Amino acid sequence: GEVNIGFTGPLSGGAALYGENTLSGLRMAVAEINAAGGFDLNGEKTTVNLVPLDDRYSPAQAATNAKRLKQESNVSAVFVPHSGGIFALQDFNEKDNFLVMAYSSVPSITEKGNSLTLRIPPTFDGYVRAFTDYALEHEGKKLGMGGATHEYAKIWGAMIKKEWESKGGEVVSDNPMDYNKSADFFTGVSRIISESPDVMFVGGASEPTGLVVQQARQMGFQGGFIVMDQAKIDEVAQVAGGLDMVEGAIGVVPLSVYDTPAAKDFIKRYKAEYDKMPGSEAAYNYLALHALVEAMDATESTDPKTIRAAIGDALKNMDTRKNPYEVTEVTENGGFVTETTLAVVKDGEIVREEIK
Amino acid sequence: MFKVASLLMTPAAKYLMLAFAILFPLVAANEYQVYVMATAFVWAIAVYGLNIITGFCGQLNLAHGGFFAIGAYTLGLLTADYGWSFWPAFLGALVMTAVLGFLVGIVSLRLKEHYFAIFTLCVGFIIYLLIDKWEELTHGAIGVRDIAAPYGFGLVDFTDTTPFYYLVLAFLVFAIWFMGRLSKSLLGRTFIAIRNGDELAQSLGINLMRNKVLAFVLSTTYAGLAGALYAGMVRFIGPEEANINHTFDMITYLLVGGIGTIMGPLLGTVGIVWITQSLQFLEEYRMIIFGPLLVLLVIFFPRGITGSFLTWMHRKSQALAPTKKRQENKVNTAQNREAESNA
Amino acid sequence: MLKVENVTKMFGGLAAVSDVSVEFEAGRINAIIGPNGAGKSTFFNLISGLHQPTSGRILLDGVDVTNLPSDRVARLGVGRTFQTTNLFEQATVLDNLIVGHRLRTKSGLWDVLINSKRLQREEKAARDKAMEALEFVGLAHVAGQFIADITQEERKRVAFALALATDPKIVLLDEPAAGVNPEETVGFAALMRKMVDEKGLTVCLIEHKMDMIMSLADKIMVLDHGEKIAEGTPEEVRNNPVVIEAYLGGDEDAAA
Amino acid sequence: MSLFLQQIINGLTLGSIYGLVALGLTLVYGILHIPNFAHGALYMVGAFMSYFFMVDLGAHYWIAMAGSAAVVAVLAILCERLVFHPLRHSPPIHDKIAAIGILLFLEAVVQMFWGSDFRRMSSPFTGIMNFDGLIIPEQRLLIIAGAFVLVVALQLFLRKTMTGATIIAMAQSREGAFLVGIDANRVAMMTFAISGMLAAFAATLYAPINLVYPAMGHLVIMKAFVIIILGGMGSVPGAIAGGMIIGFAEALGGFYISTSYKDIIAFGLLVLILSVRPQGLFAKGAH
Amino acid sequence: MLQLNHVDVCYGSFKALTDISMTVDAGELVVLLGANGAGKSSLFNAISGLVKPTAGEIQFEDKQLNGMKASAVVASGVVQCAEGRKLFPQMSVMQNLMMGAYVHRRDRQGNRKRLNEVLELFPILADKADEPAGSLSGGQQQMVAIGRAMMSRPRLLMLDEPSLGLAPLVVKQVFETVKQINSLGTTVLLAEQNAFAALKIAHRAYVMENGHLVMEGDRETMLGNEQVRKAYIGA
Ligand SMILES: Nc1ncnc2c1ncn2[C@@H]1O[C@H](COP(=O)(O)OP(=O)(O)OP(=O)(O)O)[C@@H](O)[C@H]1O
Ligand SMILES: Nc1ncnc2c1ncn2[C@@H]1O[C@H](COP(=O)(O)OP(=O)(O)OP(=O)(O)O)[C@@H](O)[C@H]1O
Ligand SMILES: [Mg+2]
Ligand SMILES: [Mg+2]
Repeated sequence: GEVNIGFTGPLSGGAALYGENTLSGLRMAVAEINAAGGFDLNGEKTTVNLVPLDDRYSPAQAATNAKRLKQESNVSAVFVPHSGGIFALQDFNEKDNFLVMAYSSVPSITEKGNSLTLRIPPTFDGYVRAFTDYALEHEGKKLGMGGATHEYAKIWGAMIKKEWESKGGEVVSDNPMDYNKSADFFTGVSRIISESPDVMFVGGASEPTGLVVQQARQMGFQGGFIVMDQAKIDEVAQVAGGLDMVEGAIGVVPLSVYDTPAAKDFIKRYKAEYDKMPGSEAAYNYLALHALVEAMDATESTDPKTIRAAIGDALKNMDTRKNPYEVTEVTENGGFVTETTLAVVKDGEIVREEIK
Repeated sequence: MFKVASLLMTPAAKYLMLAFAILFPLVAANEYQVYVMATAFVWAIAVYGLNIITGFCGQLNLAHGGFFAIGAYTLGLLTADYGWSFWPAFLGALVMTAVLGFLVGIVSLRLKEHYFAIFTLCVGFIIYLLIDKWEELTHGAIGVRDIAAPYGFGLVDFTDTTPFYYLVLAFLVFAIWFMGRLSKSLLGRTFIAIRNGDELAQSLGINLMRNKVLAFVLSTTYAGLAGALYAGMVRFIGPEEANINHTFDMITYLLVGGIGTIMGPLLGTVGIVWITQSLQFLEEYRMIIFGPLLVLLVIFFPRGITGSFLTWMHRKSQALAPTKKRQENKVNTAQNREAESNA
Repeated sequence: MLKVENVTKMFGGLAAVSDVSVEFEAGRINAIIGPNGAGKSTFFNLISGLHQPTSGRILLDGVDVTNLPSDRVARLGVGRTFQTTNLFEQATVLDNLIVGHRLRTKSGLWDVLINSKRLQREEKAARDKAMEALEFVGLAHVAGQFIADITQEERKRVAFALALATDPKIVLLDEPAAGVNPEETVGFAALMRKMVDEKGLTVCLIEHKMDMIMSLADKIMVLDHGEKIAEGTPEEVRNNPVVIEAYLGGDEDAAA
Repeated sequence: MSLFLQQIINGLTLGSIYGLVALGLTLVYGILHIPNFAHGALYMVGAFMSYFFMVDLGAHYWIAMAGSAAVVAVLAILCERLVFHPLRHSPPIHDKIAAIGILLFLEAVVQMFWGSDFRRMSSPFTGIMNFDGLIIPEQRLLIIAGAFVLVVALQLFLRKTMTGATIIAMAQSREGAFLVGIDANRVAMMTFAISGMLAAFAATLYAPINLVYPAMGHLVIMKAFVIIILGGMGSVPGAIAGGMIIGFAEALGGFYISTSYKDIIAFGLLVLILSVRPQGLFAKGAH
Repeated sequence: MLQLNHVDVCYGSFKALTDISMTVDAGELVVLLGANGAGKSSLFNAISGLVKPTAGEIQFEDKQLNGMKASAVVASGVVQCAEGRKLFPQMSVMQNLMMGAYVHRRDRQGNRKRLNEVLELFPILADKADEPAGSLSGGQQQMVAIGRAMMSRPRLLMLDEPSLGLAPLVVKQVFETVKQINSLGTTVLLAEQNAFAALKIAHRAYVMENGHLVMEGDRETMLGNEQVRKAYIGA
C-alpha cells in the first residue's frame, strides 16, 4: 500500500527557494523510508508518497491546495511552511480531518488550541528572551530596531521590543524596512544609526540582512546585532563581507555549528544528496516527516487524531539519525520542544553559547 | 469546433450553462472542485466589474485588484475587529468600495488613456502599501484572521463549501444579469459611446465625467462585492490580496474571455482558473508557458474567445449575403497602409 | 440665433482664432471657409464648448454659452460632426445612433436595475429618434448593417444622423463633403438644404469645395490666420478683393 | 548637517538609477506610444546578465556591464520585433497586456536558471570615502557619475548625430520620417536597444550595493512610470528631472518622515501633482 | 525615367487605383490632375513605397520600386513632398532640412552645398533657421517641406498638392519655385487641383478620375481640351 502526505508551499515566485528547501528535507525523509521498503501498516508494507503543491505563498491558494490534497489524495497530514497558509488551513482542518504540519515559529499557531496542528520548530519567544538577555548584558542598553516588515518579522520585532523595555532597556529608534522589496537600505539604516544605538535588531532573509549589516558598518556603526531567526548568521556574514563585519551578532545556531553527531550525520547525508549545506527548514521538516511515519507505524493507523496523540512517543522512540535536532517532546498544544540555543560572533567566529 | 462554440453563444446556451452551474456540485468529483469553481466565480464577479470600466467605457483600470482588496479588508476588519456580523459588514464593504471608487474616480478620470492606466497602477500600489503599512488599522503584514463567514439565518451553513458555492453563484448570476441589462440600456450605450471617442460623446450631450465616474464606481463596487465574498470564503487575508498581479490576472481573464462582451469574463475566468489549477505541477515553469501564450493571444485572438466567436459569426452571416456591398473600414485600410511602409 | 462676440482662442502663443465676431441667423445655411489652419475647426470647437475661448462671448438664442462644457451646449441645441468621423465599428448603424438621443433622456442606474417604465419609454424614444434621423438622411435601409461594412459616404451620413438625433437647433458640420466624390457631394448639398427647409434647422458648415459653398450658402464667413477677413453673401465674398487675395486666388485661377 | 548631506547623496544615487530606467521607458513611449511594462524585467535581466558574466564567467565588472548591455539590447530588440511590432495597430490595451506577458516570461526564465533567491554581486569599487563624517561608498559615486555620463552621451547622440536625430524625428512625425527615407523598423529597434541598454547599465551600476533577484524590477519600474508621468511621457529632460524628484523625495522623506512610508511618498506625490496638474509637471499641453 | 505598368492599389477591399500605366521622362515636369479622392496621393504613396501595390510594377531607371522599402525608394532618388507637409514640428527649420539629407548623411560636404542651394531658393528660411518648424506660417512650412525634399537630392521629385491651403500670392511663388527646380534639372511629378496654374508650368499632364487614368497629353492639348477646361479649370 501507499500513504499520501501533502505539502503546500511556495514553489514559484519570490519565495520558491524557501519552499524548495523545505521540500528537500521532506523528500529526503520519504526517500529514506521508501528505500527501506516502507513501513509496516497493519501488517502491510506501506510506502510514502509525497504530494507537493505550489501556493506561491498565498493563504488562499494554500487553502485550495489543502482541499485538493484532502479530497483527491486523502492525505492525513499537510505540511505548510508559512504562517498565512497555516492560519488559512486551521480554519477547516478539524472539520476536514487532517493534520496541519506547521513550519513557523509564530507562537499563536499553537495558542489557538487547534487540535490537529503540530508546530515543528520552537516558538521564537525562547529566542527573544535569550537574545535580549545576552545583548543587554554584553552590548548595552540602547536598541535600534531595523527588522523587516513582513508578517513574521513584525511579530518578532514586537516581542523583542516589549522584552527589551520590560528588562529596562531603551529602544532609541524603531525603523523597520521592507527587506524583500526595498531598493535601498541606506536611508533606513542611517536613520537608525543617527540615534547611536548599542545594538541593532535586524533580520529578514539572510541576504538582505547582510546588506543592512554591511551598510550599518559602512556608516560607522560599531555595536552588535540581534539577528532574527529567519536569517542565518553564516549566510549574513557572507553577504556583509565576512564574519568580521558581523562581530557581536547574536542569533540562532546555524545547523553547521551544531556539534551533535545526529546533526553532523544529517548534514553529511544531505550534502551527498543535494550538494549544498542544509538549512534548518530542511532539517526540521525532515525530522517531522520521520516522526509522522513513525507514529503511523506505531499506531497502525493513518487517522489524524490517533497520529497526533502518538507523535510525542514517536519522537522519543525515533532513531536519532532521523532526528538531527533531537526533539523529544511535544507540548500539549502541539509544539515540538527543542532546547533553545544561541550563537554569537566572537573574534570572527561563530560560537555556541549556553543559555542561562 | 465552431459547432460547439456556436452552441455556446445562443441564449438557450446561457440557460444550459446556468443549469450546469446549478448541477455542478452534484456532478463534481469532490468538494475541492466545487471550491475551485466557487473561487473562479468570485473572481469572475470582479472581472465583470473590470469589464464595465475597461470593456465598455474603455478606461484600463489597473487599481481594480486594489478595490477587490478593499472589499475584502472592509469585510474582514469589520467582522474580525469591530464585531460586526457578516451581512452588515458585507453591505459596509460595498459602500466602502463605492465611496472610495468615487473619490479615486473623480481624480483619476480626468486623465486619459495611458495616463489613466499608469495613474491607476499607482493607485493600486498605494492601496497595497497602505494595507501593508497602516498597521493600526489593517494589522499590516500580519493580516486579518477570524473573519466571519456568511450566516444563513439558520437555514443554511455557508461555512460548508457547497452552500457557499450557491451563494456565490447567486451573486454571479445577478452580476451577469445586471451587466446584460446595462449593456443594452441607454446607460450602457452611453458608456460605449465614451469608449468610441470622448469628444464625439461629449458633443452628443453626454457628461463625460459623470458617466465615467458612474462606470468606475459600478466597477469598484463589483470588485468590492467579489472581495467581500472572497474574505468570507478564505477567512484569512493579507496585504498580498492587493498585489498588482491580481489585477494583471483579472485583465488576462477578461482578455481571454473577450473584452466588452457579456459572457467573456465568465468564460475567461473559469477557463483560466481551471487551467491554472491543472498546470499546478509546472510550478515555476508555468509562466514560461503562460507569458508567451498571453502574447500570442493578444496578437492572434485580440478579441478573446467570445469576441473572436462573434466576429466569426458575423463573417458567416456576411458570407451568406454575398450581394451586400462591402467596403473595408478605415481602420483596416490604415493598417494596411502602414503595414506596407513597415514591411 | 448664434451670436459670437470678439472671440479669441490662444494655443500657447498661437492665436488660432482671434477677435472674431459674427452672427448667424436662424434657418439659414452659413459657411465658413478659409485656408488650412485658419482656425475653422477651432471656431467650431469654441461654439460647441469643446474648447473654452480665451476671451469673448458666445450667445445662443440670447443665452450665454461661452464657458459651458460641450455636453451642456449640446443639450441647449447645438449638434455637430467632426472633421474625422469616429463611429463604433463593431456595432450596427442603428446601435450607433441610439445614443444620439441620450441627452434628452433621464434614466440612470436605478432605472436599469429595476427596468423602470421610464427606461423602457426612453429607450423606445431613442430608437424611434434614431430611425427617424436615419430615414431623414436616407439610410433607413442600412440600419442593421455594421458600420465597418458601409461606404465612406454612408458613414458621413450616419454622422449627420447622429447629430440630428440630438434634436439640435443648429448643426455645425466640419467638412461634410471631404473625401466624397462630386456626385455624392451634390447629394450632401441637397441634404443640407433639406435640413433647413424641412426641419427648420440652422446649418453652419466648413468646406473647401467652393462650387458647393457658393451655390448652397446664404452667408459666408472667411477666416484667415484666425481672423475674420470677410463676411457676406456668396456674391459679396466672391468679389471681395481681400478674399480673392487670401483664399480664392487672383484672376485666372479664381474658379479652381 | 552631515546627515542631511548624506541623504542628498542618497537622493542623487536613487535619482540617477530611477532616471536611467525612466529614460529608457520614455524613449520607447515617445516613439511607439507603448508604456512598456516589461521594462522592469529588462532591468532585472540586465542585473542577472552582469551577475552571470562576473560570477559565473569571471569577467571584469566593466566587461560584464558591456556584455549585459549587449544581451539586454538584443532582448529588447526581440521584444520589439516579435511582440510590439505585430501589435502596432492593436488597441492600446493589447500591447500593455503583451508587455505583461513578456514580464512574466522573463521572470520565469530567470527564475528557472538562477532560482528566486537573493544574489550578491560586488564590483571592484568597494572603498568608502569619508569626507569629515560624510560617508560616500565609491560605488555610489560611480552610480552618480555613470548616470551623468550616460545622460550626456545620450543627449549628444540624440542631438548631434544624424542616427540619433532619427529617433526624435520619428517621435514628432512618423510620416515625415518615412518621407525623408528613415527606416521605421530600424528606429524602433534602435530605440528599444538603447532603452534596454540603459536598463542594463542602471541595473549593473546598482546591483553591487543591492541584491540581484528576479523580483528586483517591480518597484523600480513602478517608480519609473511615476517619473515619466511627472516629467511628461516622451520627454527626456522630464525623465531625468522626475528621477531626481522621486530620488530626493524618497531619501529625504524616508529619513525625516518615515522609512515605511517612503514608497508611498513617491506615489502620493504623483497623485497629488496629477490632481492639480493633470498634464504632469513639465508637459505643456493637456492630454 | 519612371514607368508604371498596370498598377493597382487596394485599401482592404476598396480599389483606390485601377490599372495605372504612365511614364515620366528625365527632365520633364508632369502634372497629375484629379478631383478630391481621385487617387493622386495613393499613386504617389505607391511610388514612394508607403503603400504596396496589389498588382503591376513600378520601374525607376533600372530599379524596380515596387516591393522596395520606403527608405530605399528615397535613397534611390525618388522623393515625395507629401500632402500636409509632414514636418517635424518641434525641430528647428535647419534640423528639418538636415533630416532631409538623412539618406546622404555620410556626405557632409555635399549636404552643405545642397543646403546652400536650398537656402538660395528660399532665402526666407535662412532667417527662420532656428525657429521650430511648427511655428511657421503655412506658406513657409510648405517651403520647408519642399526644401527638405530637395535635401534628399531627388532625381524625381513628387509634389502632392503643394498649393493646398495657401494664399494665392504664395501659390504663385510655389509654382515658380517648382518650375525653377525643374529647370535646374530635377524631374518633377506634380499633383494638383489647381489645374490652370499647374498646367502653365507643365510639359505634360495626366488626368485621373476615380482611380483610373482617363486622359493624357502635353500642355497645349490639355489647355485646349474642352473637357479638361470644364472639369478642372472652370468656364
Ligand atoms: N488643441 C490644439 N492645440 C494647439 N494648437 C491647436 C489645437 N487645435 C488647433 N490648433 C492650431 O490652431 C490652428 C487652427 O487649426 P484648425 O484645426 O482650427 O484649422 P482649420 O481651419 O480647421 O484647418 P483645416 O482646413 O485644415 O481643417 C492650427 O495652427 C492648429 O495647429
Ligand atoms: N488609408 C486609406 N484607407 C482607406 N481609404 C483610403 C486611404 N487613403 C485614401 N483612401 C481612399 O482612396 C481614394 C483615393 O484617395 P487619395 O488620397 O489617393 O485621393 P487624392 O486624389 O489624393 O485626393 P485629395 O485631392 O483629396 O488629396 C479616396 O476615396 C480615399 O477615401
Ligand atoms: Mg479643420
Ligand atoms: Mg491627395
